[in-house]
Amino acid sequence: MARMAVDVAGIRLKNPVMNASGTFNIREADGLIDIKRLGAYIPKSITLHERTGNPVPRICETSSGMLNSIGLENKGVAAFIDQELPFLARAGVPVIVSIAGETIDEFAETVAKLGEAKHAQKTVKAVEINVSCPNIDRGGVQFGSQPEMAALVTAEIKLVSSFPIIVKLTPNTGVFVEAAVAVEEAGADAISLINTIFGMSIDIMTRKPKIGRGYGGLSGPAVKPIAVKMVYDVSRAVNIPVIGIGGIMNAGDAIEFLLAGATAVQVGTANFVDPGIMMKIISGISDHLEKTGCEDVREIIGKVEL
Amino acid sequence: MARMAVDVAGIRLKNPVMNASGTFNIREADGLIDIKRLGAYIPKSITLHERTGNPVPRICETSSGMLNSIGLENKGVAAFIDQELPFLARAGVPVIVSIAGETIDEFAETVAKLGEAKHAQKTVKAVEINVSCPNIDRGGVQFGSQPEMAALVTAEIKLVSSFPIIVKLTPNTGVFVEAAVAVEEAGADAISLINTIFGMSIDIMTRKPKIGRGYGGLSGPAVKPIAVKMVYDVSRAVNIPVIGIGGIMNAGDAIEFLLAGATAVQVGTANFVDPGIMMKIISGISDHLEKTGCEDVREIIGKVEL
Amino acid sequence: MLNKTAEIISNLVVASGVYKMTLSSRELAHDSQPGQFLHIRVNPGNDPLLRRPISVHAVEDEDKISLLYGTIGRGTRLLSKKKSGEEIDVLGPLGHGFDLSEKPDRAVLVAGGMGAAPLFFVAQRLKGLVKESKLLIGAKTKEGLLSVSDFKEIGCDVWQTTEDGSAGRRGYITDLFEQALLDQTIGGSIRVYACGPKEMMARTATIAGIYNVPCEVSLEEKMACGLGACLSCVVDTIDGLKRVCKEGPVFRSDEIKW
Amino acid sequence: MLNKTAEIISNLVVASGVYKMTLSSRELAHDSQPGQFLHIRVNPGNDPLLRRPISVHAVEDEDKISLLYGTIGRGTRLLSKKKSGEEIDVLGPLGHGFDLSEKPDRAVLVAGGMGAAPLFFVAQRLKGLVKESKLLIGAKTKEGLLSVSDFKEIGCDVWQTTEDGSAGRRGYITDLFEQALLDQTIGGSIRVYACGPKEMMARTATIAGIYNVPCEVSLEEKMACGLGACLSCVVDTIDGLKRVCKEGPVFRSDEIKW
Ligand SMILES: Cc1cc2nc3c(=O)[nH]c(=O)nc-3n(C[C@H](O)[C@H](O)[C@H](O)COP(=O)(O)OP(=O)(O)OC[C@H]3O[C@@H](n4cnc5c(N)ncnc54)[C@H](O)[C@@H]3O)c2cc1C
Ligand SMILES: Cc1cc2nc3c(=O)[nH]c(=O)nc-3n(C[C@H](O)[C@H](O)[C@H](O)COP(=O)(O)OP(=O)(O)OC[C@H]3O[C@@H](n4cnc5c(N)ncnc54)[C@H](O)[C@@H]3O)c2cc1C
Ligand SMILES: Cc1cc2nc3c(=O)[nH]c(=O)nc-3n(C[C@H](O)[C@H](O)[C@H](O)COP(=O)(O)O)c2cc1C
Ligand SMILES: Cc1cc2nc3c(=O)[nH]c(=O)nc-3n(C[C@H](O)[C@H](O)[C@H](O)COP(=O)(O)O)c2cc1C
Ligand code: FES
Ligand code: FES
Repeated sequence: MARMAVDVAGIRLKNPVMNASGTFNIREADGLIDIKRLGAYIPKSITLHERTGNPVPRICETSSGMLNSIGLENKGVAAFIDQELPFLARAGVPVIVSIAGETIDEFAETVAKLGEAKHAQKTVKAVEINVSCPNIDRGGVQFGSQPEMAALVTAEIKLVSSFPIIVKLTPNTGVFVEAAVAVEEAGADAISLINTIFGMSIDIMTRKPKIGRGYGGLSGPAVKPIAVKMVYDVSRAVNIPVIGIGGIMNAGDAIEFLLAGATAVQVGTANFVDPGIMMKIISGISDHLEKTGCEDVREIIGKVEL
Repeated sequence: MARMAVDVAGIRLKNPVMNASGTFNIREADGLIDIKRLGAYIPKSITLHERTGNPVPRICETSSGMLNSIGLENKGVAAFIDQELPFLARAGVPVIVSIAGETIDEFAETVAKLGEAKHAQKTVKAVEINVSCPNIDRGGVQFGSQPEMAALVTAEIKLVSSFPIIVKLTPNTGVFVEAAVAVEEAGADAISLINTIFGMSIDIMTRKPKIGRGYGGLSGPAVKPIAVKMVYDVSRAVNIPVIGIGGIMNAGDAIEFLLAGATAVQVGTANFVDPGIMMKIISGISDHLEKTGCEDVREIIGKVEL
Repeated sequence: MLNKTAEIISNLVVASGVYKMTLSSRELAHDSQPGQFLHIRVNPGNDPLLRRPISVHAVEDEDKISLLYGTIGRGTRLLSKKKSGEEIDVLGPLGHGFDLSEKPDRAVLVAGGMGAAPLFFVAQRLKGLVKESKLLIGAKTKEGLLSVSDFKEIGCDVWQTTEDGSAGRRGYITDLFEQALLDQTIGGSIRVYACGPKEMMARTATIAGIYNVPCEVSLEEKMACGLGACLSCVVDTIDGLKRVCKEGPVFRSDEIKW
Repeated sequence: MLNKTAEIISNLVVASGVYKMTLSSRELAHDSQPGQFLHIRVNPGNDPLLRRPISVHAVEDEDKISLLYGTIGRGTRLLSKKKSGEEIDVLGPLGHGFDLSEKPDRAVLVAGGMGAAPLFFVAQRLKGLVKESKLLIGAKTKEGLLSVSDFKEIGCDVWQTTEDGSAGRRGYITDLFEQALLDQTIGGSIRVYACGPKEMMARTATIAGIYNVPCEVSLEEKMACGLGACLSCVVDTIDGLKRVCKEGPVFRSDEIKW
């Protein structure tokens, strides 16, 4: 058996596979996967205050993809600390908490609150900063697409928290490499990408957008080539680990991201198609390493041959 | 029969459907489509000098899409004038010539040369400026993703040419709306978008990129929601007509772009799947207008109901 | 395990654009409750990508269940092309179904269009346990009145409306629903089980509220996961947002903010 | 018209991972030339998106042609699942085939792996018109030697090599090719028709060059349109870049810059 462990943002993960925020809920995963086998678990992004999210329909299908505009529905950090953390503390999987916000202060305050919580220091291994949500009016993408803003958020959070920080970047910008470099300089411990890409679908009979909010974020296999390219570019520009996300449907797709330069991967939309897929991806990577004579998954990271 | 004519960049097109540059060659279309029924025909982008393009493989398939890195293979403007223009002059379809280049001077010189050609003034109805090719080392995307550069190219070309100018924008930037506004101010007569999106695919067994050049541009139905959103955003920000491009596979897709705000559409990748598709799209739009009680295609342009 | 493959026993057209698919699965036949649904992968590729939610229509015997579905778009059309002998990948049974723990004396089933699909399973389960099952079924035209003979066969009293008057009373089924409650001459408790388009469910809820009869409605919402993870499918209730795939698809009608 | 639907008469496995599909089409049977290919849409959806190029393997009679293909990836696997009676959407015949206008006394067919597919059609057409047809066929293992009995049946003299020695001579077919040209005792003109992996074609070209015999090779390249429009499929020749789908897939071997 090849070694599967990787180090991301100072955390040792038993394998490079985790879910993408907002696409998998271990509370609902009973009997579908063995949670303890996951590299890490990332709950849906939380914010300082409760958010009710966007109007339905919140999703629609596209060719090999989907749009979503959930709008960061969540109960806020206090409820998360009360209701989720105790459960996660017992789940037996490293937890990375995803944080979103509309202002720099809000981001910082949310992370600070989390840091003060009872179980947090033990349970929460890192924080993922979602500066890339396309589905909220302020914050989100606006932060992630401006390198200076992304760096500022990162720096402020570093000031108030001892958690390793993973910054989740947006593909909705031409300056994602600059953003990656800026957040690295601001102290980020790792970078994850991509979040979803702005998209719109219109029902030609009703003339209404198929998403209640008008538009949403595109995910799924349709975006994979875009994500692989961005992961390739970013991993060559920074010295911190990169987590690859975008359209991973099977072990082969995950390996593509690793070859492109990702140290770990997150699986999103695929969980909706096959909720057991992350287990298959973990075994599939292991089988591939075996078959190609690799003893350690780290042997393939960034090994695309140009 | 509903009226299908639209005006783009001062040209009256008998219907809003044309091919996207680089994806259809009327010299090879014999017996596949009736060229005279097309709204307009756009040959593959030409440059000042001959280009041999990129190494093979130049394409690879992705989920509901494809990557290409043809690299603007073409024989140069002089050969185009000699060998293609006389043929196009007799083709019975309005011709829009797509121009690419690596420097502003090159763009301007190419358009100027075209303007001096014998058949050009009669045959060439407009020029499409491809400041968005992802497959060349200089020029291309670099121009299109910087609003000031895109505006500068546009202004320089306006100086040397009397052709109506359509500027083809890139999706590989967060500032495409700013670019659209800038080229409008610089004198563009219309805007077309999207060109392809940077993407990469890796063969996990050979570890080599599936495209000879390493990466390419993503097109096809996978990108449609991204393109519709961009067309929606741009058409609301400018007062010149917008031509929608990206993943149009059938009449419904074309109508989606019209509803989003496009005055006309271009069909690219779909021609590879069904070389007769543009004819079906023209009839399909007409049928849809009939069915929904519209007398003129212009009644639906921009009529998405938020 | 929620994730299973089931063999298709048959997949037959039963009305214009409506198919009945029978699946072999002892587990599904055993575990399914009326109102629950299966989340079905219609093909192995990436396009169409998402699963399609379809209610359990009936338990045919100890190892067979059936689905009744309309061919609306690409997914259901692909489903309708499946042949007997093929296997399909389903997740389920999912969601919270109708509450059959308290049996009324008289069950009133209110069905609009495809809404007949899950209600037949309700009628199956209530058979013999209630004094009367009345099916109120409405559709645009006669062809849209689904499974009527099946409901009759298991002893339901069937009242029908069509919008064009081609069968039953002309009008909406909710008019008949009000009348059914008004007319009530026999005594005993009543419960209402409803499934149909959202506006019809809202109207049904209002009427049930006026007459103060307990009423449950099955709702539809666009779904990605079907498992409660993605928060696509929310509906606003008096207790805040709930997930149609998890807390629903069946809700108490007075719980929903219509 | 290049765009047609053709009915599948049969689609049978003929070797491990290799299928023969017979299509009903008078037009294709009439128009196809050896070396030409069909561009096949393997399914109606968007994934897989592009067509797949497959050579015409044989004209079976005046209204039937056949294809011989290996299941390499998703597209050809989908193709292999098609059943007789189904229709498929094909573009073709496309491209420039082998030049059979000048008949040699002795035809030498050099096939590597799936390269046997188009060469059988060449042998069919040359049958009776040349004094001798020799098939030199090489593969990794015995199982990879395709259609050998078919070639024999139409009178070809078959020489075989396998890399593992499981049938014929151990080694590469190009070794045998050189020997075949060296050994030539009978006189008369020779022409070489070759199809196989690129390195093998290069080697074949070199040998043909040394012995100064006219040689044509069929090349493969990733294709989008198949019609000469997209410039995906270029190969470098002494006259500049040419399109495999249009000026090829068959080229004079001395034309290619190997
Ligand atoms: C809990 C539940 C139970 C259902 N039970 C049945 C049933 O028993 N019989 C039946 O005929 N239909 C039922 N439906 C509706 C059925 O899910 C849709 O008709 C089906 O998803 C349409 O898919 P399509 O690909 O044919 O249509 P498309 O319009 O091409 O689908 C596009 C997308 O929209 C979604 N969608 C479209 N219509 C609906 C809808 N009405 N509800 C939810 N999602 C939709 C699809 O799932 C898909 O993601 C049920 C829906 C839900 C939520
Ligand atoms: C002119 C021509 C004639 C051919 N004739 C035959 C034949 O008679 N029998 C046969 O078995 N094969 C033939 N091939 C090869 C055949 O096209 C590929 O095996 C097939 O496209 C693989 O598709 P896939 O989806 O199974 O594989 P995948 O690897 O999943 O395909 C991915 C993409 O790569 C392309 N591709 C993969 N391999 C090749 C290849 N070798 N050549 C060109 N494109 C490729 C596919 O078309 C597709 O676009 C021919 C190729 C060409 C160019
Ligand atoms: C329904 C849905 C909800 C999502 N919610 C979040 C979220 O709360 N926070 C976040 O950082 N990303 C969120 N995302 C983005 C995913 O985490 C991921 O970045 C994206 O979907 C691309 O990966 P995929 O193609 O594998 O889905 C969401 C995506 C989907 C589809
Ligand atoms: C093979 C190929 C070649 C292309 N060549 C050109 C080109 O020469 N000039 C140009 O402006 N766009 C070129 N494009 C981009 C298309 O014109 C179009 O903008 C893009 O493909 C998106 O549309 P689609 O999804 O309908 O293909 C090319 C696209 C493809 C797939
Ligand atoms: S469909 Fe995902 S939560 Fe209901
Ligand atoms: S495949 Fe398009 S030119 Fe050959």
